[in-house]
Amino acid sequence: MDTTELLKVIEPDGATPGFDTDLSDAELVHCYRTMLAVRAFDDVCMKLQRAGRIGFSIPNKGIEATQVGAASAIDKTDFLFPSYRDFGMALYHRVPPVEMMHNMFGNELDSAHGRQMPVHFSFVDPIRLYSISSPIGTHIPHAVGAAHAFRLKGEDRVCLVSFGDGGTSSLGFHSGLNFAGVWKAPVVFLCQNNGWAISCPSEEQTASEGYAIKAKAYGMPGIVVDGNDLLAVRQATSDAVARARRGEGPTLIEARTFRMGGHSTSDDPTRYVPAELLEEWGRKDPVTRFQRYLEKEGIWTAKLEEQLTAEVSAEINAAAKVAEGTGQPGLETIFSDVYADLPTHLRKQGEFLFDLTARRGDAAAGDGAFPL
Amino acid sequence: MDTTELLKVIEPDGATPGFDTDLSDAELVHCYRTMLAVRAFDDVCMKLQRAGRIGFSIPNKGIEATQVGAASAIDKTDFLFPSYRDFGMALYHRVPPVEMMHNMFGNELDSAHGRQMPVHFSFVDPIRLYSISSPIGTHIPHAVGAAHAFRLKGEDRVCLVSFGDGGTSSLGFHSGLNFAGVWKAPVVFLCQNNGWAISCPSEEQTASEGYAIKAKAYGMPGIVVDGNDLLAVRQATSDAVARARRGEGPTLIEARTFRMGGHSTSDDPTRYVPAELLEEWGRKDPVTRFQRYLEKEGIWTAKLEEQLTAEVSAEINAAAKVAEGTGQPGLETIFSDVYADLPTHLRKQGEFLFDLTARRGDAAAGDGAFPL
Amino acid sequence: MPTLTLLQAVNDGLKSVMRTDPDVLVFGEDVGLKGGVFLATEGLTNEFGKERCFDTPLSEDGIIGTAIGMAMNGLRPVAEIQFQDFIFPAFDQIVSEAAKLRYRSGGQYTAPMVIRTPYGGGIRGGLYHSQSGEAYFAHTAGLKVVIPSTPHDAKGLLIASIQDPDPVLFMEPKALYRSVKGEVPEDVYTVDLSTLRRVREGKDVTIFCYGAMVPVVEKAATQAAAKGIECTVVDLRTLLPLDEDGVLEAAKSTGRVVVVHEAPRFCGYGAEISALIAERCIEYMEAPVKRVTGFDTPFPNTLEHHYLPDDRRVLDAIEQTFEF
Amino acid sequence: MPTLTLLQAVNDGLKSVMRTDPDVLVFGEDVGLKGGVFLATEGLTNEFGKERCFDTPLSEDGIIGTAIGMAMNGLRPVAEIQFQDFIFPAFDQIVSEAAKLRYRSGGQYTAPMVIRTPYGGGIRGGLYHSQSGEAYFAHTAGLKVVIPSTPHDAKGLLIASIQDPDPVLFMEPKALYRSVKGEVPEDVYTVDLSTLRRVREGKDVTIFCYGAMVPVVEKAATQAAAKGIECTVVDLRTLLPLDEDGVLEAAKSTGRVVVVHEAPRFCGYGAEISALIAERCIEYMEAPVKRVTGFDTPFPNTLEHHYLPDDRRVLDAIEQTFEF
Ligand SMILES: Cc1ncc(C[n+]2csc(CCOP(=O)(O)OP(=O)(O)O)c2C)c(N)n1
Ligand SMILES: Cc1ncc(C[n+]2csc(CCOP(=O)(O)OP(=O)(O)O)c2C)c(N)n1
Ligand SMILES: [Mg+2]
Ligand SMILES: [Mg+2]
Repeated sequence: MDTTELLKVIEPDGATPGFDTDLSDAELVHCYRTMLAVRAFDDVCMKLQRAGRIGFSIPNKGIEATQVGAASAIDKTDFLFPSYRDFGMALYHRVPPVEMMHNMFGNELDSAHGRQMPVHFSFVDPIRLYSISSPIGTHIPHAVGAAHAFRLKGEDRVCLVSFGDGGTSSLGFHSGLNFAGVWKAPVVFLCQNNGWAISCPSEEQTASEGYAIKAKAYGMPGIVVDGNDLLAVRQATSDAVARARRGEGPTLIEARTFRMGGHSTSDDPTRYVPAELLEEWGRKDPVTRFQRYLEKEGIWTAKLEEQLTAEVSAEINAAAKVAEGTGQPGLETIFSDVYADLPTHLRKQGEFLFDLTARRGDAAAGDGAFPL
Repeated sequence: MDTTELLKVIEPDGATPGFDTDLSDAELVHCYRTMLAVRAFDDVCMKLQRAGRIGFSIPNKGIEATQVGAASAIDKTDFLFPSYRDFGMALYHRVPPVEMMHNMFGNELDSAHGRQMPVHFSFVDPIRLYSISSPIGTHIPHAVGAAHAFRLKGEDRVCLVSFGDGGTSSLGFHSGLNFAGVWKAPVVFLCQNNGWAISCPSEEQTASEGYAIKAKAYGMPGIVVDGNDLLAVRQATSDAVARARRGEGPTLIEARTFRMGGHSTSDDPTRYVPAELLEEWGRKDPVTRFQRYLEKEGIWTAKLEEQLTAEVSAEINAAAKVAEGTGQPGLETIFSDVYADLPTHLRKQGEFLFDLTARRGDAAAGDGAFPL
Repeated sequence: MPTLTLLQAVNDGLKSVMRTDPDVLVFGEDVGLKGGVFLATEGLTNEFGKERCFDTPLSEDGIIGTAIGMAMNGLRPVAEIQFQDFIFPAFDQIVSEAAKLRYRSGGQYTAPMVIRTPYGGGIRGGLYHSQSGEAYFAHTAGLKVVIPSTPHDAKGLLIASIQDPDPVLFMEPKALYRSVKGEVPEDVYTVDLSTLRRVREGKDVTIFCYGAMVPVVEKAATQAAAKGIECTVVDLRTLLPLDEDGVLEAAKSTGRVVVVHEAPRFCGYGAEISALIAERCIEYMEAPVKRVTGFDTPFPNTLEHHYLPDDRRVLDAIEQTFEF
Repeated sequence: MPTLTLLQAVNDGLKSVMRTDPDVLVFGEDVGLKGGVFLATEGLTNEFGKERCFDTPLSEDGIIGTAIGMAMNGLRPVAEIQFQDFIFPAFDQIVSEAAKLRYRSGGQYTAPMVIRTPYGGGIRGGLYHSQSGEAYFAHTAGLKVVIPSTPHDAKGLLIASIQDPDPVLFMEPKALYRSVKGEVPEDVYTVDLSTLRRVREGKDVTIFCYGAMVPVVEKAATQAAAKGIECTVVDLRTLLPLDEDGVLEAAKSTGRVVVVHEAPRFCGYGAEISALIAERCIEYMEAPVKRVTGFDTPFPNTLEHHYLPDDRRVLDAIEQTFEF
């Protein structure tokens, strides 16, 4: 399969003529529930940010089907390299929302000890979800190296790495895909073409006809898929994952979707996103589309909707409450994890800071002794 | 024109069925003479290097038709961004060999004042030939920026930028071609696929089917041309230049050729180049091929050959002699041209060095006063 | 004279010079319609059109690489790097190319261009929206490095940088973008590069600082004055080429020196100031040359207020230096 | 014990560790069949196969980026950058990624890897085959920076670097590749990182240096001894994290210090040594802390012998420091 024709499974009305899913009803519901959870997580974060209780968030609205469809195609033993706009990948693989919320608040239970901005998650359990970095595209060669390591070590695992349309202009895209092609590394590249890199539209990002075609520069198949169609994204990703597992090398998937919010909570998209486009894509909402499909399949009911919505909303609100109530990281976290062992100069700097805050009577200083 | 089929004009026997050149006889002879000059320049440099009289050179053997064919397609008012393996581009545009030799010896008449290694030329006259940099690919976005400047300033000029197969993996290739595509910049990208990046063969450089196809990633035409066929390279480059002048944007040309020597005078290619390949490509020698063509056209005669060979050999040997006899750059050239004006700290450092060498009785010190 | 924030002064500087010099153009990620993520380029596309202020693809390497090509062809590009943290993909283009072009071509090709970029902490940006990378660039011969700390200097130094024949890295202290205000002349004017600004005169301790640390140091100096310690405060404002004589003179005048920056200490810019003093006027020193800096760690998020030097830390250093 | 050149010691170090640890692998441009442009990796592909020593496409960004991915998955990559001058396309991967991964993930992901690269002048390499970029990296928290100057240290430090849990930049002084020889144990051994080597003891002047400058300094110290000036010579050998206490102790023991490196002076690594002294033991200093370094210019070609510090320049500084 190597096509520039858009892969699509679910019709606007929810029909899937000629398509048979391999997902059980329970799995389909989990997909749907995850999309609802993304939306709920998004909403809660927006509100927290507007209220000044967290510093920043990244809206995921409109991209849920891409995130969940792709994540559903990989196993727990595989390795996920998401972008910052990929709440659904973590939630699909059952990362507890409270763990994500700890990061949003940068508190002492945050796996990164509050060192990173919100939405820069890092997990090893229940799935290896790679520590998200702000610089665009740098994680792409990491995924390739990890995949190559799997091959060299004879492990049957693959990497799924996700990035935006803007990410294709990055250096990591070029070197990552090129190396993956030469090494036939078991990695799947997911380009989430959501129409924008902050305010830069696709036609100012590149002159190529879409993004999948860039695969040709690296000798790998390029697939275009309807990013608002969960089953299509899952299908394309599953095929690519299978290909990778068979040792046939990498695939580039372009999921065409649309960012229905601002780039981040700091962004005002009305300055540059034409209202018509928003309207057009609003009619293609990925959650509604999947809901219609589930309804057609006899799975969705109003009651199920009510139940799932209540569940995710309760879970995520509770998560936010717990995370907000959790203390700040200790001062020593400024100095730990720079190296495996604490070098002398950092020990001295830490002692200095502990001493200073103790003299100031700052509560964060702990008991006055630098604990590292 | 956008093809992955190899563009070829001159048959092995010199015939050019159905092709009519726009070059006059004198111009054809100039092309041929330039190829002979490249070979002579190469030979002289090899001998100088082996004798320890210069430090380094880069063999050009096998690539002459690509260099000269491409250079012949641009005007003196255009802007050349060559690689270090492009002697023929300078020679075609009548850069005096002695100017090039000044660089090979790094003497005081070298336009770069002996600051660069040999083969890192820089000229503004008789053509703008951009200062060659060692880091691979960095000059590609420079050419794009220059071309964009031409467009913004309404100047009818184009840039021709040349790089190797290895150069396509560089960051500058990715960003340069991507920006050029979006800006429709009047620039022609010439990838000289000579089979090797030092010891790395093409199949370990990229998994793509050749290099021209990489153009698709940037929304521009990609052309493959027989790099040992001067007329074919000229044709492809002329077409691309015409396209650029018409405002239709950039083109990527892949010239397929073969490096018939080592990467440089420091390299021993027998470690990695299969002998069969060398033999095979030896039979496709670009100079012989063009000579047969000229013969078929009734231009080449044994006498012409003798005359041209004698001319270029005399000229280049004389150039080497003059350059070798020219003095070393003055000490002040260590400090000048870092900035337009000499800052205080560099003035002090210069004075220190002048004082030191004067105390040592070092001749290079000049009259003892730091002249900047 | 209008009173502007530092951010408005940058915007005004760009507009003023673009009005008088048609060769000046501005580009980078989101600098067009959006006006830049901090709005430093707001209104430029509207006033000067898409040919003179435009967005680029997401590649810092491409932004700087193409700027070099434009600069050598008669344009005066002002390239924006959205956050200084994202300048590193362009490190090769800056350090290997822009900085060395004049030298390696014997002056045949040059790159008169400005790279504008917001730097520093104070916005809860964590590892990658807070860094101060000046030391990486100040070690690079051929480059100029400029950091303003007042609206007046921001505009004057920016225009001087744009008119300079060499490549200039112009780092804007984002923490001061909206927090400092000052009078800014409306016309085109320049503040000479490689000159210091003596912010405050005092006989006891000399403090060297720049950018976002200047107001912090000023605050500490005021507190010190209340305790009877009179500080000379020097805003370096051009880090490379540095006015070394001015630095030595200011150091000698008190014999006691504190150097302040928010970047990590080890091999930071402050080390050069200390080294200059240790090399050229150590015999005047009556106390150790102290550095007050960020810690030698990546930049944290939640605890950034502990990471960043504040007036208390500076005051501590002043007192220790004074009492030594 | 065999006598090896520094280059052979590097080669031997790689082979020894690859024989005992199957997770170690070597890659980079031309490291395979060709054995590297300096032959540091000669014979590795033959002995260990193409899966453990292989060539890569021409992208330093890709080399370091993929090495990080391998390192976090149980391998111990040793990536070669052909010349340190060509490391800058990978600057972002090194500074933003390898150095910060442990910190930003709270230790969940780490990058135990080595970047080997030849650095420095002395081969008539001009601007781009001669640079000494240690200061760019020593300012980067999370990274270790190691530079050997003897065959014994080259092997021992290289193996220690490969076994280290953090990313190490291992810079090899190419000028010494074939010019220094010494006894090198055949087995696997390590030289601890963050330890100094005291090359020579003397009561008058302390000289700090590393890499290719060590033999130059030794020569100058011998000449100084002939003039009655006894020098302590310290080979720093791990630049980050530095053994600061060892530096201070050696500085205090003579009260007179010269710092030598071939990189440009301004914001060079020597500035940190001077600054440490100015901050932590200035009261012991009886003379200015002198720096003998490359000039603040790009690296020239024909005149490189004037650019590079030589024994004469070091001796001058020793004498001036002694006589101050
Ligand atoms: C190297 C780098 N340059 C600039 C930025 C600032 N920035 C953050 S997100 C972004 C746009 C990314 O667009 P895209 O890749 O399409 O992802 P999306 O946000 O649309 O999901 C930019 C320019 C960055 N993070 N890293
Ligand atoms: C960024 C960078 N990395 C590595 C090198 C070392 N190097 C010099 S030439 C070369 C191979 C270039 O191959 P190619 O682009 O095919 O050009 P060719 O020499 O074949 O003409 C390499 C790796 C370099 N100059 N720059
Ligand atoms: Mg996008
Ligand atoms: Mg090649």
